[in-house]
Amino acid sequence: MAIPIVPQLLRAHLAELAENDERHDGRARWESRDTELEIGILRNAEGSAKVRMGDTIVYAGVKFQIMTPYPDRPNQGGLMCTAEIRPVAGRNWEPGPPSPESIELGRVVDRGIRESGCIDVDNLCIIPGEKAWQVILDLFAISDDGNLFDAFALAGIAALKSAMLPEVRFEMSDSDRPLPVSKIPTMCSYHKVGGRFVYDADGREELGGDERIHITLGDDGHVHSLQKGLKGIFTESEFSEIMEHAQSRCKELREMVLNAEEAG
Amino acid sequence: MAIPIVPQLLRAHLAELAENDERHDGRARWESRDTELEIGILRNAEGSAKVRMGDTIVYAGVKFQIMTPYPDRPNQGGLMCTAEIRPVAGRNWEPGPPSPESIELGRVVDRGIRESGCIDVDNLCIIPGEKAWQVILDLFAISDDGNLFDAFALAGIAALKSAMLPEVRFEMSDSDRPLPVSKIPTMCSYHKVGGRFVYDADGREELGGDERIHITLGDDGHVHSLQKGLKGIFTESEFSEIMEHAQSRCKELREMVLNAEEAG
Amino acid sequence: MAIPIVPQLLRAHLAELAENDERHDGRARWESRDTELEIGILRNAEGSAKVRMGDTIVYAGVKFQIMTPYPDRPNQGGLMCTAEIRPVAGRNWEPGPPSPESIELGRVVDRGIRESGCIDVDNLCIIPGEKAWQVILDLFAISDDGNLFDAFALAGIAALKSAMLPEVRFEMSDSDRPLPVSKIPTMCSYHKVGGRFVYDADGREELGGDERIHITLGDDGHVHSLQKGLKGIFTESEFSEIMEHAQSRCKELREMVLNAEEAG
Amino acid sequence: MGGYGDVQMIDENGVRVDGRGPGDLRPVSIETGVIPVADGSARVIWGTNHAVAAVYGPMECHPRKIQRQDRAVLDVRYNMAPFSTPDRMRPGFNRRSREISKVTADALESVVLLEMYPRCKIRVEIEILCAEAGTRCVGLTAASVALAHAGIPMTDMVVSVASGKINGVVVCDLNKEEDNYGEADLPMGILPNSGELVFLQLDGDLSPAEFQEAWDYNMEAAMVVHQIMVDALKGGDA
Amino acid sequence: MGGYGDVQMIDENGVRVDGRGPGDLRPVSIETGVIPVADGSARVIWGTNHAVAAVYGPMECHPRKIQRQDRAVLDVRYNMAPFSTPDRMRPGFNRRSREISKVTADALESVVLLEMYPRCKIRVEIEILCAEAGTRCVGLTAASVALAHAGIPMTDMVVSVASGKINGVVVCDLNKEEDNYGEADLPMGILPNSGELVFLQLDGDLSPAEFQEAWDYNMEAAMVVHQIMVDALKGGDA
Amino acid sequence: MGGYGDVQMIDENGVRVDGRGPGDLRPVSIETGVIPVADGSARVIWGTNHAVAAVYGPMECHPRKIQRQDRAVLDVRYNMAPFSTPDRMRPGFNRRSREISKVTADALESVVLLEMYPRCKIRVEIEILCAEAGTRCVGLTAASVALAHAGIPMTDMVVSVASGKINGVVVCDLNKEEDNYGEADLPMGILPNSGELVFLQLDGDLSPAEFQEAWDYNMEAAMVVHQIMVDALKGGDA
Repeated sequence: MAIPIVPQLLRAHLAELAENDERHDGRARWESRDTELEIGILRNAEGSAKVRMGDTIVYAGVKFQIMTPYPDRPNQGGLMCTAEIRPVAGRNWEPGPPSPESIELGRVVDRGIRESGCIDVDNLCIIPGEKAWQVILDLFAISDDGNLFDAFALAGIAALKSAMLPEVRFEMSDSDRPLPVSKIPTMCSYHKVGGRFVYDADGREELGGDERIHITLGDDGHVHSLQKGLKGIFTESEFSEIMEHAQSRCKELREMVLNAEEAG
Repeated sequence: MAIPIVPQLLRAHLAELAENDERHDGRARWESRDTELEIGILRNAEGSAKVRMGDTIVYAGVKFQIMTPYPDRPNQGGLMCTAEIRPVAGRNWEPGPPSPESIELGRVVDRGIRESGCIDVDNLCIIPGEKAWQVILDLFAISDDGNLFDAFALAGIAALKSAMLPEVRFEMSDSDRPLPVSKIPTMCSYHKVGGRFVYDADGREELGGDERIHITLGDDGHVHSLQKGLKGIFTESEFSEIMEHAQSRCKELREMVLNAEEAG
Repeated sequence: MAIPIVPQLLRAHLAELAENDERHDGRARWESRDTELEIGILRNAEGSAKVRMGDTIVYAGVKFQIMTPYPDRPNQGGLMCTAEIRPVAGRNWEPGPPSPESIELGRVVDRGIRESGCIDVDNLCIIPGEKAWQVILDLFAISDDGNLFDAFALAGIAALKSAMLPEVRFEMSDSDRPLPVSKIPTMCSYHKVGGRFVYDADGREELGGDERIHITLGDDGHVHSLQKGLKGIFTESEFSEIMEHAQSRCKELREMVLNAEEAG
Repeated sequence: MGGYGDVQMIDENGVRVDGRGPGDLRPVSIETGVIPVADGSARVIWGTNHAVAAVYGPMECHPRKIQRQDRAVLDVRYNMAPFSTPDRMRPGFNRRSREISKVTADALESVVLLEMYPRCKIRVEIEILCAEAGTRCVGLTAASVALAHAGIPMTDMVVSVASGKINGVVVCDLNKEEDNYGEADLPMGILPNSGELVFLQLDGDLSPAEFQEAWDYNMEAAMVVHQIMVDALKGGDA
Repeated sequence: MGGYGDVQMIDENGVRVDGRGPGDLRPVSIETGVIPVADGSARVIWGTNHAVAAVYGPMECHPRKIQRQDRAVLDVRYNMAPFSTPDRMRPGFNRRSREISKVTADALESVVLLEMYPRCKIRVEIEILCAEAGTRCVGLTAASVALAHAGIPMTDMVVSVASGKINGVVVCDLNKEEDNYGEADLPMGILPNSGELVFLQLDGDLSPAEFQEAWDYNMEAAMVVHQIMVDALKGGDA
Repeated sequence: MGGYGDVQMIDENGVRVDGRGPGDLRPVSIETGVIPVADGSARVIWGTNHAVAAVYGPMECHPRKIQRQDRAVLDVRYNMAPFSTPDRMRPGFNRRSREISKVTADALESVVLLEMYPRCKIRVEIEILCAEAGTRCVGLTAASVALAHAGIPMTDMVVSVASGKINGVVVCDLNKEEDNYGEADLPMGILPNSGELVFLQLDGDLSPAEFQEAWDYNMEAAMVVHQIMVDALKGGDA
């Protein structure tokens, strides 16, 4: 993303708001934007989800391929996760090879899902040593107003949860079966804005803020993935505070995934 | 190709000529430049042709490779067509990855040949499901003074018509046999210059003109490929007029291919 | 490498020194900088060497892979040589795809080793037509103060000479065996500085000099590789003079390789 | 065109695999404002095709070297999302995308009044989220609506549709199966107010008479789609 | 984390495969001045990890468009030499290297006083010559020393270390085998004078209590490594 | 060099596979003006090698950052057409092409009076249409003629030829089979008026005496080719 030259005024404005414990759009410090989740909206994907968090809109699609298992893991399939932020998603996203930001985004979301062990790769074997399913999760943003990390993570796990192994198309069976997804890892991201961390920063807060911290928690509150991004220094007590919020918010997001319904 | 900043004077000059039904090099509206076709001039190609249309000079070379047929078409070989306009061909062609212009060029010529069905891909099978010939037609411009499309299309079909399957070199037989080419599709291109379409625009007319239309016709006058390129609007009656000219000119070009003789 | 705009003063200074048969660091015309060679310093490489010539420091590492022999040479393994000059090595080396300079560097060193026949590729066959060792020699500069060619060539042959075929790691045997290296080709490079050729030019002499000539000689004084680089004209008698020096200096370098000792 | 002549896709009564008659269009629905951060946007659902388009600009044009003194630069990209096709598509521009981007840009440049914004850039981004034949037409149509939604002045909107031939019968608006196994495909970009063209391609085999028939189907269909576009723009945002 | 739970890497007495106890660091040694042509440089040997870092600058920043009016640009690259791993690494930047370069830059930007050099560039190059788990920590530590050696002003140095979990036991400073087969890896970048953080990642599975334990190991280890860094900088060049 | 010592390529009477004696050159013919849109051009047919070269310029040098205040920039590209070799060549620059482009540029820069055109660019494009050993020499020779044809001032033309060794015998101007199976290849770029060199490579195995013999063959052959170049430039365009 091209770097705006003078967000100094914005920084100052956000700092002033922070002093009064306010945010520019009226939210409280730990409050999220309106968050909607739909599943099953993309016909050619074997699993799909759309997430809207304020003006941020992303899609996730799951596709399957046949792979040869790695020689040292003959009974395992694979999981691949890519994130694309194409120039459709905002004025400042440019075409070209993936930016460092979008590479980090994809890798952080990937790790959260992978490390939770929610996809049992042993379950994806078709013929040991010869054939296995490779699950491909593609994350795709069409409107970026901040916090793509959480939107991607939420859409990603919901798309996986709704995915069907295309055994009919691959002529392996006469009905498709659901992809086994045993856990629902969810991510909460915090941005330091005006000197304090807030939850679910929007585009303006990202532009005028400092470092961010991404936390992925599993069903049992275990930590599966952490990432600190951008320039900035934080203390242990700041970290404890956001971890405490993440423990409760991640549970709500998990419920949202479990209760998601197919689009009309 | 780098975009010249001020072709405005040229545009004006060409428009003035057009009003008097003239062209800058004295040709009539539907008149082509001197067109020469030679075949068999490149020793390491299995089929080759050189076309000169005024100061535009191109080569076409045919090579063969062994391919594995696609699983769903076990009895078919393949056809691949590439067009390269390297910086040797003109002051404004630059090195680097293929420009949008050269990609369009290759794809338009490819489609005309492919869609005519002139290469019977079933005839290229060697062992069903295992081995088949892949025909590779490489188009290569060394001097660009406009209308590379028609020059490439003419050289391309002539090179294919003259090509020998290299069965000796691949140790499959003790003599080579001609590549079966059942039809002779040919292309005519029209450029809007000074507000009217002309045939076989040269470099200056391309620079000072608007949209172009490429028409590929088969032996029986059927349409196999069309392409409108560049900014510009045209009417149905304009299109009918150039289609009528194409129907007669394509026949002449077909004769030229059928009568081409090997270079000394 | 980015081209410094004004090395004219440096050229003049070096020319003045040359008139008095002097060099800017006090060396004589055919004198090398202090040259140190260490082998066996990189734990994860199957063979390795570090060379220091003045302030130029390079590493060479040997790795092995299993390859399928080429159909026309079923009993042969392979040798691959790459040279990387990463931006760590100096102020003017930039990230990005390999520069023409570094491509030339890798190819010249590769040819010297390859053409000497020091690696008997027939000796690398494991199962004829199926499996063979591929030797990969990676040359890696961390500090460039001139004459990377000779530093790379010296480190390269020393790393090969010290390499062990990793038969244990590849589960082919219960002990590793040395890579058979039958000859010790060595390279001497000469740079025209102030109008005359000198041996082992440093960074300043390269910057203010003209063409360079690289000579690789084998155990018996046979010529295996030559390369003239950069703009410049030279006479037959100039060439004879440097060839005579190379014949004696290459012998000394060969001794250095034969006497190299494992790092503590 | 795939040209497998032996797949039967239309019956003796002229009924196609999806139940349409030869001259029938697939259902088309259009929404605007679907990308909140864009200056203009549209979603087109056409059969099971699903395309979105965003417009950004007019804005400053950089890098400078592509700036034009006398008009705006129109920067158009057509892209297919990796999950848009039955076999996953590898991300990244390919030759097909580049060509479609170019012909789409050529078509739109013919109607956008670029001279009104010298030295500026207008970005048009077309993303295919689900593909089922005719995506270049669906994308070009979506881009037209998005430009209008962004308030960019145009001489007319472009409506794009592709007719073709299956089992020797000329039909309107090919679907996926017809596109794969049919004998010809004729996509056109039509200005509904004048009937003029800004985009034209053809692949396959059409006699002059068949060609005229397909041309006419496209003209008729364009008028239908144009009305849906106009209604969407009147109807307010999603 | 590989997560093969059945590889035994610590015995009932808490002795690890390389003989260390749960809270023990591998041997660490540091040298400065190892790249003579650089403005600052350092070598860190950490277990059998071998990393070098060079600093060039402050210097003119080009291309111009990345220049910043109010501060220096910090250009950080992390790279693994092709012979640094048991299976040869193909040269060239990959996604992992790009991400590590970015988080390393983020960490260093938090301490380097970039405002002192407006419009300049400072290049930091990290090369891993031999890799044995924790290379991102080793590289970040080496870069800190090289920056100090180059005389670039910083608010503090960054010390980086990764603790984790093997066979259900939290241990300090994972080695290669522990990293491959263990259950969690927590690399941190610590400012030794304040105990604040500028870098944090985690992969795997840690309960809140295990997380705290690993955090504490990293804090203790950072103090030990910091002393070695200070000694190296006092000791003069290689 | 391939170095299959067991392929017999010269008989006991010194007759080579193509009937030449050890010191004989292949037939060489040269034409100018073969690329009408170029400022200078040449075609060289050498045995069955077929190369064309075009020169464009002196012209404005962009991008600016490669401009030189005191002289012209010489931009040289050597490329093989995909159909130039028995096995088709994939289009695109490869390491071999890049290296040959560089050594060709180095040779030509040694003779072209670049100082006469400060801030300009001269482009030299070499295309191999049919390859049969020695293409770098054929290309360099063609480029020299094209530069002269374009009226670019030079101190001398460059003539390039490669001799080598087959079955232990030193021979002039290797052909394809000799190049593939021979034991050494010595291409040189010679200034015919002074006998000085601007280009030199060697691959293979030559004793000092063999080396001298191959060197002398190249010198003699260069004089023959030089005359053909001069005649072509006098003879007027194709």
